[in-house]
Amino acid sequence: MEYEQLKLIEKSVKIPSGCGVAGIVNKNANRFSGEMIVSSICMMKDRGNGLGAGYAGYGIYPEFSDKWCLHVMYDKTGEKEKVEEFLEARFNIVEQEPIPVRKVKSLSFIPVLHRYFLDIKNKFSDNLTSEEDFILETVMKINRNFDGACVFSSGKNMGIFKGVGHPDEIAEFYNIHNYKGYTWIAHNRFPTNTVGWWGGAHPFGILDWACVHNGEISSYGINRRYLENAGYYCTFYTDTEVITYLFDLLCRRHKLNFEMCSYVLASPFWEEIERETDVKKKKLMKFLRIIYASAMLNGPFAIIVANSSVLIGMNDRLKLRPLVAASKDDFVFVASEESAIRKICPHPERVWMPEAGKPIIVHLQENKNYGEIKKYK
Amino acid sequence: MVKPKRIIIKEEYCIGCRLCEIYCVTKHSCAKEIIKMYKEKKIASESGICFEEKGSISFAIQCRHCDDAPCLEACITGAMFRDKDTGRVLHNKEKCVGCWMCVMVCPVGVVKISQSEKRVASKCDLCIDREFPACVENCPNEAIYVVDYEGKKITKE
Amino acid sequence: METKYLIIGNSIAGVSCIEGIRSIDNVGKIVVVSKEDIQNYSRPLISYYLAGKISENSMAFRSAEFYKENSIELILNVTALSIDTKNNTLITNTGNIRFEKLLIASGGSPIVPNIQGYSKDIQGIFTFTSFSEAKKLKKYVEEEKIDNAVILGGGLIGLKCAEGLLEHNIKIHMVELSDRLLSSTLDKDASNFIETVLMEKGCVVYKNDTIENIYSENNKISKVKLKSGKEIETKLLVIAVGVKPETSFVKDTGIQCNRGILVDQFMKTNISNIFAAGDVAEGKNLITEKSSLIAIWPVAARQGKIAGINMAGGSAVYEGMFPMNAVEIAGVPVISFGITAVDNLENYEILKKSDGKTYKKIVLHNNKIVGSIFLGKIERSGIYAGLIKNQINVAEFKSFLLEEDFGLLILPEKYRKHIVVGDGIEV
Amino acid sequence: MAKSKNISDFVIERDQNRCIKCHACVRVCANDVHFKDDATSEVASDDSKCVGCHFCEDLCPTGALVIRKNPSETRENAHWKKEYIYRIVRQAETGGIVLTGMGCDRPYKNYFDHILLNAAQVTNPSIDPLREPMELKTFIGRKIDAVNLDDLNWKTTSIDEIMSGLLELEVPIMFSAMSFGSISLNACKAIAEAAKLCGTYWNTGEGGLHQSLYPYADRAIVQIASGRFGVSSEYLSRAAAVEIKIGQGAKPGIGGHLPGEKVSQEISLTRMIPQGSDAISPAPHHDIYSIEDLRQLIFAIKETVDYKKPVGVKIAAVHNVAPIASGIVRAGADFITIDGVRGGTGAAPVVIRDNVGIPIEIAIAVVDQRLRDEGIRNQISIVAAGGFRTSSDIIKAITLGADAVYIGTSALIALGCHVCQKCYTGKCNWGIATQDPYLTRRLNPEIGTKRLCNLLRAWSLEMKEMLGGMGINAIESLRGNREQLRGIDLSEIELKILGIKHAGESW
Repeated sequence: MEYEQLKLIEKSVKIPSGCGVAGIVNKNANRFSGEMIVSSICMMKDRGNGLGAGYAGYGIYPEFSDKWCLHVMYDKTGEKEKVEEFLEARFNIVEQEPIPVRKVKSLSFIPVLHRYFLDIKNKFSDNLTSEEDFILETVMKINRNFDGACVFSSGKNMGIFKGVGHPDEIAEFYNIHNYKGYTWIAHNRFPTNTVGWWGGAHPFGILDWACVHNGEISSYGINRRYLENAGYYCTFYTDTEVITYLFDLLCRRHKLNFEMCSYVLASPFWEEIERETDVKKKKLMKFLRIIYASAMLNGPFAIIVANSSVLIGMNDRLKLRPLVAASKDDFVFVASEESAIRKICPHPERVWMPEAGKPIIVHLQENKNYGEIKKYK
Repeated sequence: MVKPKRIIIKEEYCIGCRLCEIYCVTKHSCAKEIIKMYKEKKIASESGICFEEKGSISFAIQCRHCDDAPCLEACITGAMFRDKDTGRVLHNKEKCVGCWMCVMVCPVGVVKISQSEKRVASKCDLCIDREFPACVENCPNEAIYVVDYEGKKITKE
Repeated sequence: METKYLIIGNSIAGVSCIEGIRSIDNVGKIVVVSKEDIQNYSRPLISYYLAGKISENSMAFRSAEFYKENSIELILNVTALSIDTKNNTLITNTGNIRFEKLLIASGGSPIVPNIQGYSKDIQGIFTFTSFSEAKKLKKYVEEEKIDNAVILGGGLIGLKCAEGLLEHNIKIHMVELSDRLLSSTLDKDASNFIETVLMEKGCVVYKNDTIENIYSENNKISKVKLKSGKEIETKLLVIAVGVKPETSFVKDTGIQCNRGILVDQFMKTNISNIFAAGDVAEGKNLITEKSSLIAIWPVAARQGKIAGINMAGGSAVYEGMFPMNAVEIAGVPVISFGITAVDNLENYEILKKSDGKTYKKIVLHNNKIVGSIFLGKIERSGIYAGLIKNQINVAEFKSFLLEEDFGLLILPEKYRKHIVVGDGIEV
Repeated sequence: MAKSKNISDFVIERDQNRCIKCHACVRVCANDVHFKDDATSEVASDDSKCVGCHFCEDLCPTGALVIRKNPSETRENAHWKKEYIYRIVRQAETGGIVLTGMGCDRPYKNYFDHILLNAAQVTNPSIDPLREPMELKTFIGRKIDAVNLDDLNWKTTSIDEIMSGLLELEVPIMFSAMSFGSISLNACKAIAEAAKLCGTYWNTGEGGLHQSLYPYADRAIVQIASGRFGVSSEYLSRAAAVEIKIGQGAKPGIGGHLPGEKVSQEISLTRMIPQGSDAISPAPHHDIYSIEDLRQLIFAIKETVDYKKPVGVKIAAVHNVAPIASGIVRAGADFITIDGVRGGTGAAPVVIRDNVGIPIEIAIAVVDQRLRDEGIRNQISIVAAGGFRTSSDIIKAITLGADAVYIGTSALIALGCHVCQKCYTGKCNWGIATQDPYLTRRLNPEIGTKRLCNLLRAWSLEMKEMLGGMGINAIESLRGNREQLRGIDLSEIELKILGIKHAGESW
């Protein structure tokens, strides 16, 4: 069937499906305008109900690339001064400014959106085991202890821009097209579990990680309690949150490479493990599944997770949500629907569908210290 | 020759309830229903089972349908014969004259003297017309069960 | 005439031999010769026939199909005269038959003692071993409306004949040489039971006596005079003193005989392709460990089968049997095994129990059962046959042997398990 | 002593026109309830001896028997119920402790009946267990919180060491501790064989391991109780795991009590105690008076089994079960067994069985939460025991935070038990809680094994259906996932303790 006809059919049939996710990465870390991701996600407008959309871009703050950048939103009761006081005690605030936004009539309940570029004060940084844990602890403190305030992005040279609205409205609101980044992910939300709240939109970020998710995590209850055990507290009332924190826990803290990460989050079935012929791999799969039992993500999901050096796309163990990938030159695209990819790359060299539980892992050429670099599959 | 099924007895599981006898007599009676048969004394036949009990050991034994059956050799009328299609040792009540040669030679002692009007020999026919003998089917503890000739247990499933 | 297998005698020994041969070779030609004129009948049933309990056409113990299925060539009214062992030929009254394998199962013939005044053609004197004799006797009794009869011999045949005649309400005078009826199988107490039962039926028994001479008028018996001097008017005398193996045609053929034809454990005579079985053969007696003549149906059946198997090239061993008897006389069932009456008591042990209607006796020899009698209550007596056959040491459960509910549960566990769990067992 | 004024619990109704006087009931009743008149072969029964075990009713070929509760009533009195009155009558006549068997039968609230499960719809499809694999495989034993790099590069063998110390269960259900002595050898054999066939484990209880059960030792969890019955180094090395019994749900704080009549020759051999003597295991272990003593015993056992088998500790669910559990984990135990108030017993004073201990549902919730608060939950496994009646009870227990459950009474019921609570008499007509050969032969282990395997199979099928309904296809994602539970007609404090929301609250 010709591509054009395909597009016509799609328009006519209203398929109420869950959220839409999209992601683009340039393997040589060449930065490109956010416009591309916006038009890609907007292609899947019907996958959302206008109660949430958002973008995450990497490499968008070249001038502050070594600074920690916090995006914070305050609602009416937000204690902005107290938070800033708290930050001043811990950081040298190199730069702070409201996030540049534009007036968009259709948006409402717009919170105060501010961003801070920080260096950790040396009295803290001297005896720190890892900067990341300090930032993590700071973000958790703000989100839990300061009413009306919530840090929704906390990485270096990256940022998350999200809110309640359609993807085009949010893109226009945050002037996404002005930013240039080598990796972009986007989300168009159809929330069922929580009411449209600016903080509840995707992507969810902690430190360098950003994650967009279509689906539902039926193992949320145990994942959340497992994460609390390790110091991550869920405050955004959406199940996606646990995915981001799990990636940080497994990859950064426990130093699992991404393939091992998939053995934990989308563990292969016991039958599959039994059939595995490579003895070491078999033992590892079984061991990881036993040790990280409570980290397993159950329920249908399609996720795209990124950090400064990798883009990952993954489905649940039964692939109950669509996810398709394509590549052209040094670009790799991942999305819920092929239409979103074809919108921005009409003739990709290769299009494929990842198997259930088997992740697509795209590493940027630059060597980043996140986990052991594995050859791109 | 066709090899017969056999009843295997596990004396360690016989609980001494003697239901096997009751169901055997009922099955071979004309009434075919326990209460009617026992109530109206229409006990047309004795059971093919000899029940034995001593202390906490008991078991019910019936004709073994031996390969080399001594009763077949001792029978002077041909009343005791081996059934071609099932390989069982069967007894033809009409031909039997009651000479008791079979009672004399049966090493298991399970050939009885029938209490019915015609005093002839009487023994278990392994419920020729049923898949499972009545005694096996109604033993509450599977103390008796049926095996095929190779000794493989035959069960309902 | 030529045949691969030749069988002399068409009773249980001959028939079992056919079954034995056919279990190995169902092609080889089998010829059976019989001096009688009926296709198949069971000899012990002649007393039931005499008593009118069964008719002529239910005398057979194998049907006509049996002979057809096994493709048997049965030649009746043939009397064997002699055997030419060098040329493997049987000489008979109707011609000669060459054979490769021969079975002699000619059975036994009645013993007729020479009594003064006896002659073959006197009317009213019968022996009682074959169906033809039984038919003649029954016809004679009905036609002559006999009301009293004398039976010489208180053994099994005499008693069974007496029981048959009693059905025609004939007054019986039984003359027995020894001191008791059924002397070969029962002891004093048991035969007293039988005697009292027979007397109640109007039967008179003369023990330690015999017939000295026979008187006849116009060639029909009229009176007999006993040794004790007693004289009995009668028109019917049945001679039932015993049976001797029919070995007349075997004389000077080189086949070794004692009272019967001697056979080894494969039922072979001293001539390799000639076998013998049944009442004519002398096989091993398990109890006496010697070879002896046991003229009973089960022995003939087993010997015939084993002979047949070996004749057809199979290999079967006759481990030996022992005398056993089951009979019901005037409603009283009696079963006896092995040695029942023991004269010298030194190494035998006797267990006895009796109440009014039943009598039970076990004879033990160094803790093994060598004989027993069950009178009145005979159920489960076969278990004792098993104990004798397997020569089980009964020391531990000797006290239970006479118990009313004696059963398998009292036997040593290994033997019981073999019977209860294991497959069948042959005696 | 005047005639007992106790009235019988049951009355036997015999339908005369059904009774064929075959005397089967007379022959089989171990309590001599039925008797026959030799002359007329009429059959009658003595109600006072009947314990309501229904064996005769089940066996009667014509269904002539009906066992009914004794209808004679005391005056209506919400406080002085009939059973309290007649318990005092009995104690006034005997002056002794009233013993009983089985689990607490008081009408305390059963929290499993007040917890509802979730189901996934629309946004999250339920998974069809007939099409997709539903995984119940569970691992019991000590684990580590995070895998370290040397493990990943196979420099160390810690992966193998940890894996070898785990019990692998095909279904998260094990057979609870019922010693050879309180139950018959045939019952043990049926349970052991079923455990082996269904890929799970059975607990020997404090009665030691009988020789004929050695073939099932690789599937046995052997118990070390205060009586140390049958404990030897061989006993430990043969088994798959070791469980130190500190307490039992039916009788927290007191020891085990096997009446002398039940101590046969076989039992005295297995337990290494004189035949016929009462087997009393003392209340406290006489070498465990503090948590440090327990730690020493745990490591003594670990040394004996060369750290290759999980060593667990069984405690009764009592008020401070959470801090005790935390202490036990820190004392080196690889799994904790918590036995709730409804847990069964072969013999225990009725006042203790009915009044001491807390429900297992609450115990699981508080222990799981406490261990999570202290960050040590993932190091060990929690096995819950005591009164599981259905597969939904088990699913709820696992969702509250248990790794696996022990079933005892329900296994016995599968073997034929009718919960007549008279196990201590040793006259169990079903051949389970008895050593009398006349009775034990009534439990054919081959039938027993088949029935137990059927029960486990049925329950695992039901559990897979419930899991699929929640959109979960692996038990790991259900364990501790209290979001899937909602309370119904529970107070605020009960919800808080159970850590679940009330029905109607969404995420």
